[in-house]
Amino acid sequence: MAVLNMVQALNQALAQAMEADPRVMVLGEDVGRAGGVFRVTDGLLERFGEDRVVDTPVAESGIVGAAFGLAVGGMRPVAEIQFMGFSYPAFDQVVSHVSRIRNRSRHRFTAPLVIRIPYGAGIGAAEHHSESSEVIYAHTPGLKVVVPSRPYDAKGLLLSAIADPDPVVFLEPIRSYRAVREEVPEEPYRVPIGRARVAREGTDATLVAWGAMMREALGAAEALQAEGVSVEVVDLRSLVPLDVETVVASVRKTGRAVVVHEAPRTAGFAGELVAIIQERALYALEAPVVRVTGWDTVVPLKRGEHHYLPSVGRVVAGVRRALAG
Amino acid sequence: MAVLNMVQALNQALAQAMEADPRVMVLGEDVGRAGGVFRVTDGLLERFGEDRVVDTPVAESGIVGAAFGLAVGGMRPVAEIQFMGFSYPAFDQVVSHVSRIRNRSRHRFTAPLVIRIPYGAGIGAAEHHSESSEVIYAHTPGLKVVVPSRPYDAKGLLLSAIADPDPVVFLEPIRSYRAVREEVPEEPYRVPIGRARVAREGTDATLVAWGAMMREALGAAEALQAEGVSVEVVDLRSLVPLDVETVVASVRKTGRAVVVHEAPRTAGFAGELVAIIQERALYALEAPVVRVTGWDTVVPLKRGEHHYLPSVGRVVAGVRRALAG
Amino acid sequence: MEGLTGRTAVAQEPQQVLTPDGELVGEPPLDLDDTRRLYRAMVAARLYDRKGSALQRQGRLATYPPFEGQEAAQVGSAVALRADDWMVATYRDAAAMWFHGYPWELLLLQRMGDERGGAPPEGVNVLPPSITVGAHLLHAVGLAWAERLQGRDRIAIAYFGDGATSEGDFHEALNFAGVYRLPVVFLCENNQYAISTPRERQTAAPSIAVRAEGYGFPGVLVDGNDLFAVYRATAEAVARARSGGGPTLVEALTYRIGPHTTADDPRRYRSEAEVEEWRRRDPVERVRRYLERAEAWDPGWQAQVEAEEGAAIEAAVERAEAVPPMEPEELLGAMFASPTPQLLEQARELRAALEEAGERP
Amino acid sequence: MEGLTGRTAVAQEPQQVLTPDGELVGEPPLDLDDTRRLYRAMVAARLYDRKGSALQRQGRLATYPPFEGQEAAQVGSAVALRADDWMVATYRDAAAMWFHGYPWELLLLQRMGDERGGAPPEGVNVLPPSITVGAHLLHAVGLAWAERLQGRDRIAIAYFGDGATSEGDFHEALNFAGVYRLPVVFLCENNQYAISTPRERQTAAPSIAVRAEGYGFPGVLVDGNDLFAVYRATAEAVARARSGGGPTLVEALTYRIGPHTTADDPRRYRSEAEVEEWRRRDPVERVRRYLERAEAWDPGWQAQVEAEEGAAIEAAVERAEAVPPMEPEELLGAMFASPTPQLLEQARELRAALEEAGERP
Ligand SMILES: Cc1ncc(C[n+]2csc(CCOP(=O)(O)OP(=O)(O)O)c2C)c(N)n1
Ligand SMILES: Cc1ncc(C[n+]2csc(CCOP(=O)(O)OP(=O)(O)O)c2C)c(N)n1
Ligand SMILES: [Mg+2]
Ligand SMILES: [Mg+2]
Repeated sequence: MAVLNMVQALNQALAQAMEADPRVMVLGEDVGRAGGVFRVTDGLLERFGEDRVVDTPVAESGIVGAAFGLAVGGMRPVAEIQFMGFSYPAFDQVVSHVSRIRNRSRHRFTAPLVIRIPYGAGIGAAEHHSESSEVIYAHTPGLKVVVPSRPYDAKGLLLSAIADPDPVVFLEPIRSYRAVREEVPEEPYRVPIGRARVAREGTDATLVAWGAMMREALGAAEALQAEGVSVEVVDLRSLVPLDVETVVASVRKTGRAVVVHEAPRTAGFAGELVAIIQERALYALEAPVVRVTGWDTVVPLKRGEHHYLPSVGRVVAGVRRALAG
Repeated sequence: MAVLNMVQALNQALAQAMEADPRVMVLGEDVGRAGGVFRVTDGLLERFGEDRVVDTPVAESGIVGAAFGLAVGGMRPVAEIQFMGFSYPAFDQVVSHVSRIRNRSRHRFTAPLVIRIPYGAGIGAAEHHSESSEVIYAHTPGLKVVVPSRPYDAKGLLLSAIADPDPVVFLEPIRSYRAVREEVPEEPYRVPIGRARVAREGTDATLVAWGAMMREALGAAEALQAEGVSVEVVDLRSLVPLDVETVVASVRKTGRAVVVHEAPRTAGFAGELVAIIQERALYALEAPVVRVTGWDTVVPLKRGEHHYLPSVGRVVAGVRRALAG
Repeated sequence: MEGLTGRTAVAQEPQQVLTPDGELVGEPPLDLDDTRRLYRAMVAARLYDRKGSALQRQGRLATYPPFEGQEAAQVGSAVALRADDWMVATYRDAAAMWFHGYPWELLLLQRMGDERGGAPPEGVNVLPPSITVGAHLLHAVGLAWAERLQGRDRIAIAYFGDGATSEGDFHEALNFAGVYRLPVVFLCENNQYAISTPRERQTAAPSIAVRAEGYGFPGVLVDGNDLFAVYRATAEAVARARSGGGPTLVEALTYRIGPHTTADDPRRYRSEAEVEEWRRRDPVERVRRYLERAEAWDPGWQAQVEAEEGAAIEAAVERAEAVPPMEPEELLGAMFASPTPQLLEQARELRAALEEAGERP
Repeated sequence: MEGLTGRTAVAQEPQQVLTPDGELVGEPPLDLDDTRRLYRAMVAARLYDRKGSALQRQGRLATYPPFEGQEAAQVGSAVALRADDWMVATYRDAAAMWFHGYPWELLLLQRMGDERGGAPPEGVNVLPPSITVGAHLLHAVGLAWAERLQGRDRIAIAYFGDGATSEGDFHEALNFAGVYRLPVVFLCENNQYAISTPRERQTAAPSIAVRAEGYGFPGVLVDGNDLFAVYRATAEAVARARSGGGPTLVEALTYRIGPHTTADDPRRYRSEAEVEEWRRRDPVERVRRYLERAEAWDPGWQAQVEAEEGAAIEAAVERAEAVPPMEPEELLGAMFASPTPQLLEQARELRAALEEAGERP
């Protein structure tokens, strides 16, 4: 089996989807000739031509609005937004139309499109290049929201997203693009949307994370193992639909939970998880659910970024707090 | 003292702020000649002239982006977005610039502006006219988010918002615009941003709500009183900064909490409240915190709207669930 | 001076074929039979429009956005389409949508507050009316693009008002259409107002049509109350689109005779005299005069048309009002192809709440 | 045909005063002293630009967006401003910003990843560089408006690229400026690419300048590598703005010689031959030749300018690198005038985490 990083796995998924279905197309800023600023669409233009791999003007609302029309009209567009910080100009199209046309037309019209958005901090980038605003999509009814943390899931989830009859916001952790390499089957396969994954089993506490923060979660679990603390780590993979069973089952078992995300704390997605955990498993909880998150600030630039992002140390401290109760 | 509804109280606050400070101005779609579609800016054009009461083109990003420049340049603009469903085209300006210029420039430039947004369901309106997406603003670092539920607070909070050195998203519950009338002092006064209000004291359970949902919360408390259940009702008034103390003190006292909002449940602001309550008062909780919210759907049109909005009955049922544990 | 862009070479006088008095000042692009058919459609549309306002006053519709005065702009352009072309239009475009196959009944049902009005019959390629201003132009762009990519020759038309031209999405849509030379027609019904805001405060541009050059395709300015002029310009634009010639921006100068919606009071922002002046340019009466001159109209036929179309509208109202409300599961059941676990649970919660409240489940 | 908008009456040849060989083809708008001053500024800018790329290669800057080739467009326009005018520009406009008073040191500090680089000295009315494409045009609109409302005669200038003209905010900004006749200059540095996307795939419009008519104000197309042409057009636009004549759109045709940023590989989307052709139109060399012809340039002076400006830039680098990192409280302390309780608590949490990790607090 080939050993791929996430960029390669995503690229393979796109190529296979385009190979299998002539309705699948890719559009966005610099996705063609340049192959995408992260090279996720590298080689697709040469292989599938200008009709199906489209460099667009710099206009995010245009990209998503046109992709919406393409999808309603029978295509299966995969739109790329260059960085999450540039997804906001398209927010109206996503919230007011992409997510709603099925409901508005009672299934008569549908918008099966994928919006790929690189997200997250940790590469010392300029402002607007480090956002993690998944919650604004997760809160929007009618969208599925998916976040792979490793190459295998990236490929399988992207193939599921493209095949999905409904719009999927597909968040790609920039920091994980090339950080991890693993075996990825050559043939197409799907990882189901809406299923979390127990990335590491444990008995003393549950860590819930997704995307780039999985590295810190697993790192913390590893560090705590050395101290004899056994931490279960759940990789959500999908925020919507949320796999409540897997999360709750784990917390029922361990009695303690820590949620990690790099987004700002206030009204971040951790709140949803805490709410659900205590709704379903309050009496199993031996301590408050701990949130280890970014601060309520803009992501600092390079010199201060490490002060913002949850580190292995902060996650370890969070688990200790959960253990102490 | 004059008895005013919320529209009148807001109108009075605007007029007084403009009277007191020549930098205060109003801009938005139909705020001038028409006096606003809800008449909140009625009479201001006649009184303060075209320079300070500006009818704009239909362009929400333009309104907020220009208001941002006006604020940085020394004015105190109060921008109106006609309905919350039309705030999304301006989302990028709000999230990427309005909320951030202070941080980006380390206090060198600031954007003291107010964005007034009528929000919420319950009037049987067309699609996009019933939104309650406060959480996307609450999650955005650098914004204050305020939601009055009654005329007195509306006036005092708006005067605070206009005087605030930072940007304030000012949410006005459409359903409450003319529903309640109460005594409102003629002279200018301020209700501090960041302070909740115990709207009704009680001992058996705490209901947390804001904006239009205060009616259901108070209605439920009243209904339960008849059955001998004593419910404390907290009107948040500000989502950011959140008055954690008032909420937690109440829950510590009652041991049971119900959060009500009309926004969809998933990743709604209730999650934040639940997270904070269990962080601070887990051991005081005698039952899971209950969420009574809108569903994860678009707000239905008139015929189905009553199935969506939390009703007094649903809030009562929520409190009963909290009491049953 | 070299390099300085100046006024366009072409005068900004709107194209006209039929004067307000019903006199021809150009070649009629339609024969008498077709003209009678379109006249009948405009009469029907006006009956519907009046019905809409009446129903609203009786509390049977939520709000209603009248289009009186814009019948020629809508019918004259819609008739230039092929039956399977895409139409993406606004809350004020009931006449165009109906003419293109969207039943009165469903337009009414949606206005009554029932989402099922948003589902036109299979084969009717009309999206539910756009409530947001501006965004839907991009949808027409994408639809036109999808058709071309799938090797079909359907085109797409977007209807929008003068206010919509100020939204960023207007710009992005026209720019995409120009870059990809898409088969799309942008039909601006410039009815002089966006709610209370008059056209001259919407933009300092001499016209909306002139903007087309900034996107690399033609713009046309027409008398929007002139059925023939609207038809001719739209037909040319449709033909250009269908033959691979790319997009066109058509600006139809017209006027909204009624209020913005039934909730609006236009006396706050315009004079009765102005409205009167536009009434004299009425698009329906104009065609009636033309037909009368050509001896293709008489009061008997008028009465028959009104009776038949009125009855059809009455029947549509009855059918729409007879639609029973949705059950909770159906109401919550159209966010996804199959509901998420969260939505299933919420539907159960709603059902339980209704049962608890003693409502019939 | 009447009503059909056609091509503009005016040819789309860019205004030029100085040929690539440094020969005058028009009246020079600046005297030799001023020209030497601006030449010196362009030389300084180029040194800074080279330094930026070099620092990035050494890992001392995050990424760096070179502006080589655009020095005349930036300096030639910035010099047309009054010292207190507002400037709102992009990541690629360091030369314009510096010329208008934003110190090299702070531009570098921000690029090193320190927010304190975003705070120009009091009195320098330049916003920190815009990283988002397009949004900042509206900020210039608002600033210009604020000045007029406060009875001052400052104007605002917005710098942006060809790519930015496709964003909805471009449209909304120009439309607002037209409607309110605001004292603002829109300066488009059309450098032929938006990252990999060439100008002709950005829009089908014959030029960017032509769009001005769609907003009711003048547009000008100039050779952006011609210091004199850029200066003359901008000075006219500034004068128009300051005297109440409203906005102007200036399109400066130029070229980005380097990559989009140091992370970009331009060979993927353009040929070396194309770059070479533009090198021959180099804006700095052009002025050098002109000065040399006028006997106002010699190698000794060149060496002196390079030495002095180079030293100033080196000193700026040193000062920027010497800035100690922010303490947690300061880092988290600029979201509001006074931090919320949540932020105070989070700063304490961060401080505790650092102490626990054994880092010096
Ligand atoms: C994005 C958005 N902003 C604001 C509104 C509120 N609104 C509804 S109709 C309207 C005016 C539209 O004017 P125009 O485009 O000229 O169409 P008309 O109503 O005149 O047909 C406005 C501002 C909206 N529906 N959508
Ligand atoms: C809103 C937004 N979308 C996308 C980007 C990513 N991006 C950065 S620069 C750029 C190209 C801009 O091109 P242009 O306006 O011509 O300026 P240039 O870089 O050529 O100076 C893009 C797409 C961004 N920064 N902001
Ligand atoms: Mg209009
Ligand atoms: Mg460029």
